[in-house]
Amino acid sequence: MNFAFDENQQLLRESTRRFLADRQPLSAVRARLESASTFDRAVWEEGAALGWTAMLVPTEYDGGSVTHQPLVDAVAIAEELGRVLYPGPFLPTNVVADAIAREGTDEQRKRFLAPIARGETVAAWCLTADGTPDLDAVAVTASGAPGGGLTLDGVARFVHDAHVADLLLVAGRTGASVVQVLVPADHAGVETRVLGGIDLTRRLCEVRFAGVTVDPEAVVGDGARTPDAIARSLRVATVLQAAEAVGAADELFARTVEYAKERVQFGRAIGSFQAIKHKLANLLVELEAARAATHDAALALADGADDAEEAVAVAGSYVRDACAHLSGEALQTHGGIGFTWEHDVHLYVRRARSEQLLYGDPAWHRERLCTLVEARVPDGAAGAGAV
Amino acid sequence: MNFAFDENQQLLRESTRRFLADRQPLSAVRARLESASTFDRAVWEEGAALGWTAMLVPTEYDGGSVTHQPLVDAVAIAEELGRVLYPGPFLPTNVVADAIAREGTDEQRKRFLAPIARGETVAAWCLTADGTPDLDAVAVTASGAPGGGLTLDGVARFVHDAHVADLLLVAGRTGASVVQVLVPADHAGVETRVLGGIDLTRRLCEVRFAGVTVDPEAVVGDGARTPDAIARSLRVATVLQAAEAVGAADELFARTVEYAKERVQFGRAIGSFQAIKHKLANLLVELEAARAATHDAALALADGADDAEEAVAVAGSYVRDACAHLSGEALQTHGGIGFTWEHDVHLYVRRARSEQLLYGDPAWHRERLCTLVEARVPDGAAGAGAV
Amino acid sequence: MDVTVPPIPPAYDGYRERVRAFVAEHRPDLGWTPRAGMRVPDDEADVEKLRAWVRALYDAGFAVDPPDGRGDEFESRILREELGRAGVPYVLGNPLVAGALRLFGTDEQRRTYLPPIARGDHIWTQLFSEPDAGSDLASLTTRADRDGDHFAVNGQKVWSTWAQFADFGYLLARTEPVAGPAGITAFILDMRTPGVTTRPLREMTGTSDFNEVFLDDVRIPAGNVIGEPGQGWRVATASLATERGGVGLGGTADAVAALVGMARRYRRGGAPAIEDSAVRQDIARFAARSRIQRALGYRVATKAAAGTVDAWDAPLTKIWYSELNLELCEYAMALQGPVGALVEGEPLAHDSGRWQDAFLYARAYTIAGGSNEIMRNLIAERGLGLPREARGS
Amino acid sequence: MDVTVPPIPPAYDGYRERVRAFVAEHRPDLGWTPRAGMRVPDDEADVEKLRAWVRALYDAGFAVDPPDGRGDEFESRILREELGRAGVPYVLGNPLVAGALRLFGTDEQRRTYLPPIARGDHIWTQLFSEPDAGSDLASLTTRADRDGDHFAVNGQKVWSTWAQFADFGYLLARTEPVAGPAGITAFILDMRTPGVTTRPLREMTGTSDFNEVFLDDVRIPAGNVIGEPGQGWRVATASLATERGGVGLGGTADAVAALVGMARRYRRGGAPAIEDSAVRQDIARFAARSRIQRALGYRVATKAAAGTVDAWDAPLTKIWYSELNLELCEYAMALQGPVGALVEGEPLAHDSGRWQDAFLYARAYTIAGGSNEIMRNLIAERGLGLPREARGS
Repeated sequence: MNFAFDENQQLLRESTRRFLADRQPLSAVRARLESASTFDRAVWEEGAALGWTAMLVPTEYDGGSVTHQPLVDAVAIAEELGRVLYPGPFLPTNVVADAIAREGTDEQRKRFLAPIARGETVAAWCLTADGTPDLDAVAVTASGAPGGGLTLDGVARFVHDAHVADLLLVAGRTGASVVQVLVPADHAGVETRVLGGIDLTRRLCEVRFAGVTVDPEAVVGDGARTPDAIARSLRVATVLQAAEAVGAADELFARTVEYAKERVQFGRAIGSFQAIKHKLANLLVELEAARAATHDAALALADGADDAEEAVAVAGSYVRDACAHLSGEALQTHGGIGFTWEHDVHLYVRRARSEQLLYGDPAWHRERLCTLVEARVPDGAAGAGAV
Repeated sequence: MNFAFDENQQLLRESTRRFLADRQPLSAVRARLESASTFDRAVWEEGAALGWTAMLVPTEYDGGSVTHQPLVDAVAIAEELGRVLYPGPFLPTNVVADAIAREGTDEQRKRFLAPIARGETVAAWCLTADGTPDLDAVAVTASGAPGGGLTLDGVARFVHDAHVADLLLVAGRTGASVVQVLVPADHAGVETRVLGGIDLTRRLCEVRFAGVTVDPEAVVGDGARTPDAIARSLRVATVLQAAEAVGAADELFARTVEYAKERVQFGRAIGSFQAIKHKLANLLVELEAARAATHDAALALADGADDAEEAVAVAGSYVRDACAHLSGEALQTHGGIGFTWEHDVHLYVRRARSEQLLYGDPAWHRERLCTLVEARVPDGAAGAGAV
Repeated sequence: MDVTVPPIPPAYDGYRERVRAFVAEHRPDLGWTPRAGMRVPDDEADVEKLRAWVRALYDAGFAVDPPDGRGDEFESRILREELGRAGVPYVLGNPLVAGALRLFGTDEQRRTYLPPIARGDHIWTQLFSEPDAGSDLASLTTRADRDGDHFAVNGQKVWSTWAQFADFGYLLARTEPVAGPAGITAFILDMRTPGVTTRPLREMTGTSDFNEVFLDDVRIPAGNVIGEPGQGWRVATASLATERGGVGLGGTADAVAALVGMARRYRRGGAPAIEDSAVRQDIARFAARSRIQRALGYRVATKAAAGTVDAWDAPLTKIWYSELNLELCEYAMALQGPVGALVEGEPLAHDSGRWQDAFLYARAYTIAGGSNEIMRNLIAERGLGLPREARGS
Repeated sequence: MDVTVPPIPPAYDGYRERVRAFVAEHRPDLGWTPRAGMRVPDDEADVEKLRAWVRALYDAGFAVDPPDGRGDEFESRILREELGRAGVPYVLGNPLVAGALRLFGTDEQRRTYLPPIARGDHIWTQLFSEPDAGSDLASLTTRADRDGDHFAVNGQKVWSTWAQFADFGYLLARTEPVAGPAGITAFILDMRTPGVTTRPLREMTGTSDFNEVFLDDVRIPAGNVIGEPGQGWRVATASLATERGGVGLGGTADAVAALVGMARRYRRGGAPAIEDSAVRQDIARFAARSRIQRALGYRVATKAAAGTVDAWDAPLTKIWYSELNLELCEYAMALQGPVGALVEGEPLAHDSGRWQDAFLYARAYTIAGGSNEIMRNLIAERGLGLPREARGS
């Protein structure tokens, strides 16, 4: 048994951490908070050289992971990105890379995967109009176009990082079913608007499609498999998002413990007050539980375990609630200073609250989890009772 | 505004408290814990002389309240009874008295109310087979008997104190509707069994009816009004039960604070540790909130306020959850000594957990509360939003 | 027991009409959007409009809290209702000092300062917290040294509400070189005195509702002491307790109603969220806490009238309100689903992002005016008589 | 990363059959119903049947934890599964001392005491807590005074598991007249030594799973010290940490499955509770916590193997399990509705009242072996390096 990052993953994590401390500390993101974009493309390309977008791409397309569990490798990176509230499109680009690698035609894999792995192509995923994972909320229609292509019309919202994307994976409705197509972000008729969000370090977008006609070759995968492919992408997104959340929570918690040791009130470090000690102890319990849940889900998904969906639903519900709660308690522990714009704690609070609601909110994941647990329990498991 | 017991209610409360300390301390109940009944009829009759069963009975039938708000008077008594985990049939007897006073014929009022008010007649209320307030669960059938009477067959369970009752108010099903009838507890065909319950200081019973035929005069009230009458009885029961719960919680909390001041560990009273201080502060918040909710409900119901049902639903959900939670935390604060049979704290824990589930569990009251709140909110109250 | 609120007699209909007409005519047109909490306009122009509005109300006899203490109960209720509906502040600055002056001020101080507060002529700020004296307010180090008939004040204050637009400050400073509460004195400070420098703070909300205030050899006349020198801790404690009690008076019933509205609009599991049992249970929990908040308010008002207030009442009320308010905001955002991540300025945000702003501001209630951790200490130590926490050395 | 549990090879089917046959033949027929937790039979006759059962298992080669430390991984798993299904204890007494002997005992002590524990020949109890030394175990006052080649022990112990039937006690007593951990020594005590009086305690469960033990001039040979004199605190801390870690190993997946079953049987809002969204959300919360418990177990096992255990690991695991267990019991009772108020012995009780018993017993986990408040101190002080709590004088 080894329920911890192995040596190569630890090296990956440490190199990512050093790189980010050098090239993308939170202070650098802060300087761009009120700009249209917080994204630094140069940093992204250097990150790609460190493997950020290669893990889920097969080696023949310039990809490659450090272990036989690429998703666990990606989690090791995502935790570090979360730690500095990294503003770039790590999550959506990897989700799209995974979708193309698993579902794409050879031609699509050849054309898109290598540029993604090399950091040249940034990808985003346009799923629904209301940001929920419910396929009924897919609001882009994909109607047949002359020559066998498809014409997209409609809108997708709450799309991570679409404003800096080169390539869009777009879910579209054709009659009763759903297809996914690849569309260049600069295609005529595609219009992207950054949404005004509570998260200041990362952007969510609205993407509108007006008469966007694509070739039949733009369709990803077999129509009948698309709902499963989307479900897979949601699982990957949920795990990477959980890993970012755990990384952010870990950093914020460490800073809060340090603050509690330094801040003196009533002639004592506030960390010597038992109410603060027990608050921090409770937060550590939440943090370690969130980390364990995230690694459990990553491992199950990476190994294709039978109960992977269950593990992901645990991460998708527990981790984000715990990290959002932790961020609020960290703020409370900081007191007035934490309430200021200049202090970083609110950036963590904002990130945690924003992410909590995407890729299925916690209630959505819990409903799914209950269904999965139910399926495992045979009738009559309650024990005897007579009333 | 006067959101507190008035002078007469305070006198009533104090006399009740003194009487109980003298005649029915918890130690006296303890001595009977493992007997078939914990009830002391002599104490009950003396309590009746202090007005325990007179408040909801009109003066012409030997009843009478100390203020113009009889239910608030009854709450003042109930808190004191809860404090010593009084094992007698205060709650069901008052509920039945209220039902007869409001719904009974003149003949019924004459025959039953005075003996109830004087403490000679103990009453219990047989509603459903599963202890829920759901009328679908009424499992006594009331079929027409020769001479216009009714014959009762079936079972009611989770009946407070039926084993010591003289008179039963029984809900029975006639076709699609429900009637309530008064049945002497010693009537042939009535069989009462004490249920083995987690609450050691008060008994719940199963009451079986086999061919129990009563006169038409035994029917209480007009058939069409019966569901409303039952709903009223549930509200009265919920408020009295909340008052008992608050009284018990108040006593347990006070004992816990005293223990925290006395118990020394690590060379200090454990109450000097901030974790214990904050735990007790949180419990005080819960206790005061529970008390406020109970008085709010009692007042609204006593005054016949438009929103009385809402106030009762608040009490029925918040108060019992809070008091059950408080009992567990009080136990935790006591540590090992609280885990022993000899210490009283488990008797409070047991009472709180048992009562939590009767007369509609907290989830039932919350569902009702949501429905009532919804009815008050006009469409469009959410504010503007565009997605 | 009685908490009956008597219905307003029909004879007052004319009064209500007059208030409505007045509001319609004088309601200021601000560049700034009023938000939840004690919030401050962005610029002087809006402040001047608000001053004119409060002055006009006062001069027309529409003072919510008349300085002579008289006033008709029904008129006062109508006025609060109608001004609440107007959605524009009608109290400017931090009125904390009014309680201090009523309890400890000289007759002259009361005459001089109370009417201009009511008329909007004077805006006040409080100068209490310091960078190293937050929860531990009694450790404040701003000095006020006696110099003839004046005091010379030096130090730095923070978390001063409205200070950027304030005419006067309610200042706590140390007049005796001893540690703790004993050497503290309360002052009235004219904010235009040389040596006073105000710097707006920007908070996590993105707005500037608080300030840092630097005091550099600021001279205050000895007559501006509130109460006696050395009595400042008592003065401040009494007025803060009033503020904490006040925190609980903001109703939350409207917020609960808004949750119902949101639950009707947003969906869960393919149907309106209001049909989801889990959402219904949650809404009921909030409805219960909201109604209990009102009942706790009745209780405290009853005890206040009877002079039987317990030491725990004000902190308990503050904890109850501030945690309920925070969780209401969090839940509202969760009910909105992904829309919950959108803020003011974004057209798709729910109700102009008011819940998101209220969420970010909510920590002002759980931290400021004594954090909830300090409130729990007060309940345990002063309310329950448990041993005091030891000071460090 | 890897937590794969390899499937048991078909070649082991024969072993499983042999175990099953053995259990069918030797499973004792007890007068007493085994319950959740470390519970003790009501009378000596059942204890003797259990001793015979454990001995028979051992002699047949079916020892779960063979004293030689060898054993086949798959056989061990099969054995635990089948013995778990048998529903009868196969570990008697409190095995805490085994860890202490392995870490600190002499070779002779290990040879003398470990095999009889495994064979059920020796039942052990722990003699740690005292009436005035609960959370503050290091303040224990039971004295062990050196007298030649013996120690004379005087004092009172409490919360001693299985002591009424124990052959040996794992005793902590003070050999030096200093306060705190320094003067404490760990001993092996033969419970049949004159001066040892055991009195079963009755707990809130109504059962007697713990005891008071009175020690009156009890003579213990000096050779029965575990480790060195004065080293007892280290010995005890090491073995308690093992126990705390162990608390987390009780799985809760079966309990979550039982909740699903109850939600199918009991009704809410006129339909099976499993169709109620609020119940589904609650069940999912428990399922998540249960699965996380397992993952935390993997983590701790990984760290233990790598020698990188943190000071917070054992207390964190104990908090997680004990609170989850308590809340599971509370929720199970709530799901049952009014039936939740019925207990063992009542025919209408759900599943013979096991949830009600488990609820009442659940505080043994949140209080005993170091209360959860003490666990939070350990996390904060030893895990996070926050300042230690001051002792009183």
